[in-house]
Amino acid sequence: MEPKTIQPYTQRTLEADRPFSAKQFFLQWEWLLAFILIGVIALNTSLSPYFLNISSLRDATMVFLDKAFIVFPMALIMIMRDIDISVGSTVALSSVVMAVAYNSLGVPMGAAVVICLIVGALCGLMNGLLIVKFKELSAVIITLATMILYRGIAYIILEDQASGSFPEWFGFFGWGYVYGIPFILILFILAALLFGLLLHKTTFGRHIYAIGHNDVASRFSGVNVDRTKVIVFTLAGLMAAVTAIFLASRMGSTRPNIANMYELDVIAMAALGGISTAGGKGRLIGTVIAVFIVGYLQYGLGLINIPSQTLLIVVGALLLFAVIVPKLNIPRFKK
Amino acid sequence: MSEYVLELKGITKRFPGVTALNRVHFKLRKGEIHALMGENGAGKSTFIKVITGVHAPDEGEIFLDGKPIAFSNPTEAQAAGIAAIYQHVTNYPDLSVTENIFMGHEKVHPKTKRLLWKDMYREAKAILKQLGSSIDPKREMGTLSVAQQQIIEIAKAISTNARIIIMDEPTAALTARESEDLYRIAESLRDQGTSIIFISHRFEDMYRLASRVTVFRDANYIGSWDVDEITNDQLIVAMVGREITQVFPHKKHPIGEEVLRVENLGKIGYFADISFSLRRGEILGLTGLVGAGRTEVCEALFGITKYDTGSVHLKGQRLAVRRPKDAMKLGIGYLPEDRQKQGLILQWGIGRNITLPALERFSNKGWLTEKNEAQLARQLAEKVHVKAKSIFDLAGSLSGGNQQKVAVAKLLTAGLDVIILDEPTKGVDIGAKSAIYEIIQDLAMQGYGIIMVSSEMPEVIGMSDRIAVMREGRITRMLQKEEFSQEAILEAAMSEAPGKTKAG
Amino acid sequence: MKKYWTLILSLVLVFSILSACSQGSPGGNASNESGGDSEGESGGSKRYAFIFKNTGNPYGEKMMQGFEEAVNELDGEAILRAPDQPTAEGQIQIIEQLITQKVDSIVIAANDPDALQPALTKAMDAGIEVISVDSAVNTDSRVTHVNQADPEAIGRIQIEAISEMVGGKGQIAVLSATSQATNQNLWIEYMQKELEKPEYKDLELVKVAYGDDLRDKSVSETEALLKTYPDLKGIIAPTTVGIAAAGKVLTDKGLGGKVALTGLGLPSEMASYIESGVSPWMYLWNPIDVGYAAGHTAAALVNGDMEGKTGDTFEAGRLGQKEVVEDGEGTQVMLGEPFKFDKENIGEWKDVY
Amino acid sequence: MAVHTANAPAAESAAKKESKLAGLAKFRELGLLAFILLLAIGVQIRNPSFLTIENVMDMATNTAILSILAVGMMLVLVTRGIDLSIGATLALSGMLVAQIVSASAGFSPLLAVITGIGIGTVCGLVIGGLVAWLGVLPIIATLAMMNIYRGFTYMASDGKWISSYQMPESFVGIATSSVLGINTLILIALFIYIAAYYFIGHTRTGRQIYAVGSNPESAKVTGINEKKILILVYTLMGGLSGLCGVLWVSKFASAQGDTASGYELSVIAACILGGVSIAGGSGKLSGVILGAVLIGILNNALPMMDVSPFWQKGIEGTIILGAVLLNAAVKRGVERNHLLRRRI
Repeated sequence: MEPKTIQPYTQRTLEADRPFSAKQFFLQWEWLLAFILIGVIALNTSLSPYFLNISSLRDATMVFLDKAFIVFPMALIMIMRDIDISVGSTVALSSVVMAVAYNSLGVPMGAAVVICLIVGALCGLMNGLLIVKFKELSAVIITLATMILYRGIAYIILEDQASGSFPEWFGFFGWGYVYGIPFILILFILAALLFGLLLHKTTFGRHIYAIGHNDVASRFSGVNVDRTKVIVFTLAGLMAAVTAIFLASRMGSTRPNIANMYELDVIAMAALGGISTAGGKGRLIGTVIAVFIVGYLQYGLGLINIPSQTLLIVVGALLLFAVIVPKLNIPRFKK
Repeated sequence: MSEYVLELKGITKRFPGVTALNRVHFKLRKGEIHALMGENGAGKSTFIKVITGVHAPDEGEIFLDGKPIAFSNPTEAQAAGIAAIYQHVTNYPDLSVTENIFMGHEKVHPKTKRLLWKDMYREAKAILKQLGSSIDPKREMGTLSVAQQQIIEIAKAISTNARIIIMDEPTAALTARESEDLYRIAESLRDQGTSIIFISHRFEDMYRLASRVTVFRDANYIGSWDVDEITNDQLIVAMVGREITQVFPHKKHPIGEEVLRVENLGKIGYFADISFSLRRGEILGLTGLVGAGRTEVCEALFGITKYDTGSVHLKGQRLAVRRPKDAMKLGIGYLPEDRQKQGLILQWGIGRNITLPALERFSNKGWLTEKNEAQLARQLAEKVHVKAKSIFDLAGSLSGGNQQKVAVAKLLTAGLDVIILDEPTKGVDIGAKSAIYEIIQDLAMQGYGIIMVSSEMPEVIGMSDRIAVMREGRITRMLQKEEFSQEAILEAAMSEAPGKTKAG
Repeated sequence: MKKYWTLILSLVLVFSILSACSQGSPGGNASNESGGDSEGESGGSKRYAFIFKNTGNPYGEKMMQGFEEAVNELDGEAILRAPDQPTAEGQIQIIEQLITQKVDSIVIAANDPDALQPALTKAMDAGIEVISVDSAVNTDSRVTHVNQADPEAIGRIQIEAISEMVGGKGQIAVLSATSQATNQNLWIEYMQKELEKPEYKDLELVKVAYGDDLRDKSVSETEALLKTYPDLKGIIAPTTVGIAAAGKVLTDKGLGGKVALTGLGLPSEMASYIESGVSPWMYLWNPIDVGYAAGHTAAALVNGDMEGKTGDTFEAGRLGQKEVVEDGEGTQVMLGEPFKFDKENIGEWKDVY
Repeated sequence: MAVHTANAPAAESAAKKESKLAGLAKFRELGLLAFILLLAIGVQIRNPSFLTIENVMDMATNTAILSILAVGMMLVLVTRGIDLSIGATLALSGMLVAQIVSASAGFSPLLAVITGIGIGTVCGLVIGGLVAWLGVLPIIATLAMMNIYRGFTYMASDGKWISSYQMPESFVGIATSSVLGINTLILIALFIYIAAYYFIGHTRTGRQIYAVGSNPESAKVTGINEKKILILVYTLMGGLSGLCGVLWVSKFASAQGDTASGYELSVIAACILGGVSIAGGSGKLSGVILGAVLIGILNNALPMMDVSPFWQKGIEGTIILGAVLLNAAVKRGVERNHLLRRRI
């Protein structure tokens, strides 16, 4: 073949600054969530005279924030198109080990708390390693098995006993205030900031999104998919242990059957927050708002003493509402 | 009775925002192989979907045997004797060969509607035999090779007693020999009176098979010709709309010191005894039939999979690559074959795609610095001449050629020494092809050592400095520039490999 | 088309939320007729809350019914709550909500004796009178406990019953609820103590099985008992689900009369098995009376009629005068011996609870 | 993944050799069966009353409901979905039917079963609609509906249980009667297996379920109505849950609001043990039944072996995890052997 003409390149420049679009900005999913939150607060205020005051709003957070810590790593996991249904069992196992370490082995409480965190992280690590080593099995299968296993171990350790009588200061986690702000709220905000930065401002977070959209392409692009997954699952275990500490502190004791079905609540909150289980989508701020929506809704309806079966229906309907609204094309909310 | 079995008049199909077909025409005679050509995005795929009833046209009429007809779903088209063989994703990997063949037109008991498995197995076996294949009809589809799957697709079309078979790039994933089998099958079908619409990017397919050719461009009908009355150049003009030939830029790239040496690389069941070296500024063509193990060698070099024996040396140092990240850190980059699945994150903008492999570079201890990132992404995108409005345009919205450019740009972020390009122009239209060749030459000039895997003979010959030919997991021949010829490559790709042993 | 469906569906959802809310309030706020403003803390109506273990439990519903009856007699307002799962976590949430509402008293049937301590202490610090009922909380978390029956008596009476049924001789087994159920564990403890007495030396307790208060598990545990111990003469099931499941298994296997069954169960659940003789008789207290007594105890504390100390007495409506007695380090109000249900009286009780 | 598509040899000569290997796919069911037999022998040694006709019948009766649900769940999983709402659907249907029969004693058992199936079908239809028409992800849709159905059940029950004395003999008889010495529940389960076997293997629609799960894209091109199939599997799942609701209430002669809470996990575990892929497309009836049987045996054997109740969950988890991992490892070994045989 005889070379004839070489097509000259058409020189072009590309935009590198994203133009600010008010329309796009205000059509974000998180705004809708924020409106729902305002709606929930307004509804609660109109229903109960006890709802809208600082101490009520403040103390409510102590009620619902314990499991919210797991929502963050769960969001990361769901963005990676995985799921972890063993977190509830991890909460139980890590708290049981902590209590046994303190009560039966004579470990000082401070060290027992550290042990709790380590056990949680180890549970998560094991999930992560199994998922990475056995890629042909999905995370659902593996965490379903470890869910039964972890709780089983908790039962073996503590049998039918409750273990408690923690030192006085341990109660501070679940019940304490710092300058009038619940300690749990402070830690929650801190965790939200940390996870928000991790997800949105670091290379690690960018990798998580990349894996969620296309794990093969991520691997070919030099993203260490396995390591990222293991770390995120370990984080989930670690945060489950944090929840375990708060829960044990609030109850002053622990038992193998605590935190039953927490995983479903956590997944529901993450989904409401705009994290799609189809992977790659969602922002952390959405999950934070979702935590408060669900929490305040339950708390507020509790203040007018709605039966818990009604609450079940309300939460289920809210979850459906949240996933159906974006499918309506009329206001195009970007999830 | 009309002269044509199938005739489409003034077909228009609009999707939100785009007109995919604009008043196009098409006529198909009985017992004719009719090539349909056009660049990517010309509307060929939509056209097929209109014929097979997946899409309903917004305007226009379809005549079958001279009678107007309207299909509302693929089943109706099938019943009318129209079958389509798609390029990919049309089979069911978990189901048996027989089921794949009969899906949608299963044989059922006339009264109870029970599936008649025995009849289906028997017929499947018969059809496969007719196609010269001995595949077990009970085998799971997912365990077959691409070429075998292609044969199953054809068997499927035959089983529907189709009078009109549409083949969408059937040879794209096939080797020359496998393509030859396919031609044979197509010709025998034609001789039995079946009409075939044949879509392909390869000119050789068209000249070899078709008697007529129709060209679409930018959703418009350009024209139809008898194959022997139109020249290659005329056809290209018709397709591209401007004069262009497939050209290989001949820039002089100085060849420097050795940068990569591979010794006796082997992986059980895939390849063995792979040895070669690569110099800076050199383009090493790696060719052979599909399935010869080329991609597997490259993936092992890049750390996607592990090799069992042998060693790799980069710049004199022995490498221990466990994952792609290591390879990139050390200086080996890889442009994967399937850019949609392996190369790019289609839901992301151009910029983010480009910076993904080297995020650490413009992050500060793990913290992203988005301004720097955007600037660098823009520079690189411009360097490879991506046609887009901004770096925030989604990768999925780009044409094949531009997607490939973005994928190449990804390799430029890391400080690489060796770049492996796996089928860099696959599924890319002619206009973009030459641009990609230009980029490859530029890279060689900058001193990268380049391994280019390709099945297209002219491309390998035109671009490479040396050519390694693989056959069944081994390098059978290393051709120097002066030895380049299609015959030599074919011979090396098909001949018995020397010193063949049983591995493992 | 699709859009319309979506629209209709979301409308349905919104309505279901709204209807759920509106339906919920009357169900939860039992008596709205009295007291008027719910804000009226001083004077006016007092507000008494009752937290049961979980929702949808007829035993709890009856207790709540009795509680409400007592509160209405006293012109108070009854708040009836229960978490959807029988967990301490769920009860803590409800306690927090009740503290925020500044109720005057909380009566709780606890899912865990210790886990509620921090929450209940907070409630007491907020000036709320905390009383446990049915399943006690530890003595630090309550003012007093309303006990349906003396656990020692429950243990003793069941051993007496089974001994009589099997003729004082043979293997017996216990089918309990969950392994953590404090009530059951306490009763089983007393049963074992009772068995040490010489008159029961021929009775052998071979196993304590746990059916977790789940139907399917209780059934398979009963079946396992029957097969592992072919000579089994009697089963004591001190839990509603367990005794009913055991009754069902014995009926289906035609072992009525061969393996005796007794324990604690709801008359409604057990009616058919008592009538058929599979379980000659069994015991339970009247949950309505338990709830009723709890209501009056709460009112007595709130109104300052007593302090919940040992020896205090108060008027408990139709139950007459009740006395606070010692219970370990704490105090309790005792209702009396459990009531015996047999063929004669089951017919009149099965429709009551 | 790239490796998988590329590892099949181009040469057709290899086809014969591989087809023998394809026969090893049965290995899974055989392995599961071998494991069940070993377990049974082990238990038998500890407790001789394990393998008596009576106990085997009891086990079969107790596993019947689980296995019926597992069949439905398999179809859902094959389409790449999941259904977490079945426990709630079961409870709702059981509660409503129990209320109906307790209110009108003349209600025939057959009618009761049909009513239960009807209620379940409606519940399943709603989920199918959400998944197919609105594109809600199955895990979210069923999670939400689980809450809603459970709430409905509590509301319908008004805190009351329906007890055995309120149920007519004929209704309780559904689950306790027997034909030729075999319990009706077992017969119903057998009927469901046979119907499912025929439906899955010998009807178009049955195969289309697998087609949709195996490759949704090409199913569309082939003209398979994907939405119809999705609605169908969730409706079938709902119908089976409804049926099981009636059977459950009849078997235990009691309807509670919290019936079968968390039961979905056991059902999913049975499917996973039976080798159903969560990624869709594959799953065998024989495997699922064996999976359900294994879970049934575990539930029966652990109490009979006098294993501490506190160890039961741990053992169950270990066995599930072990079985799943072992299966994956065996598959890998087979693949590797296969590679070793290839000539290069």
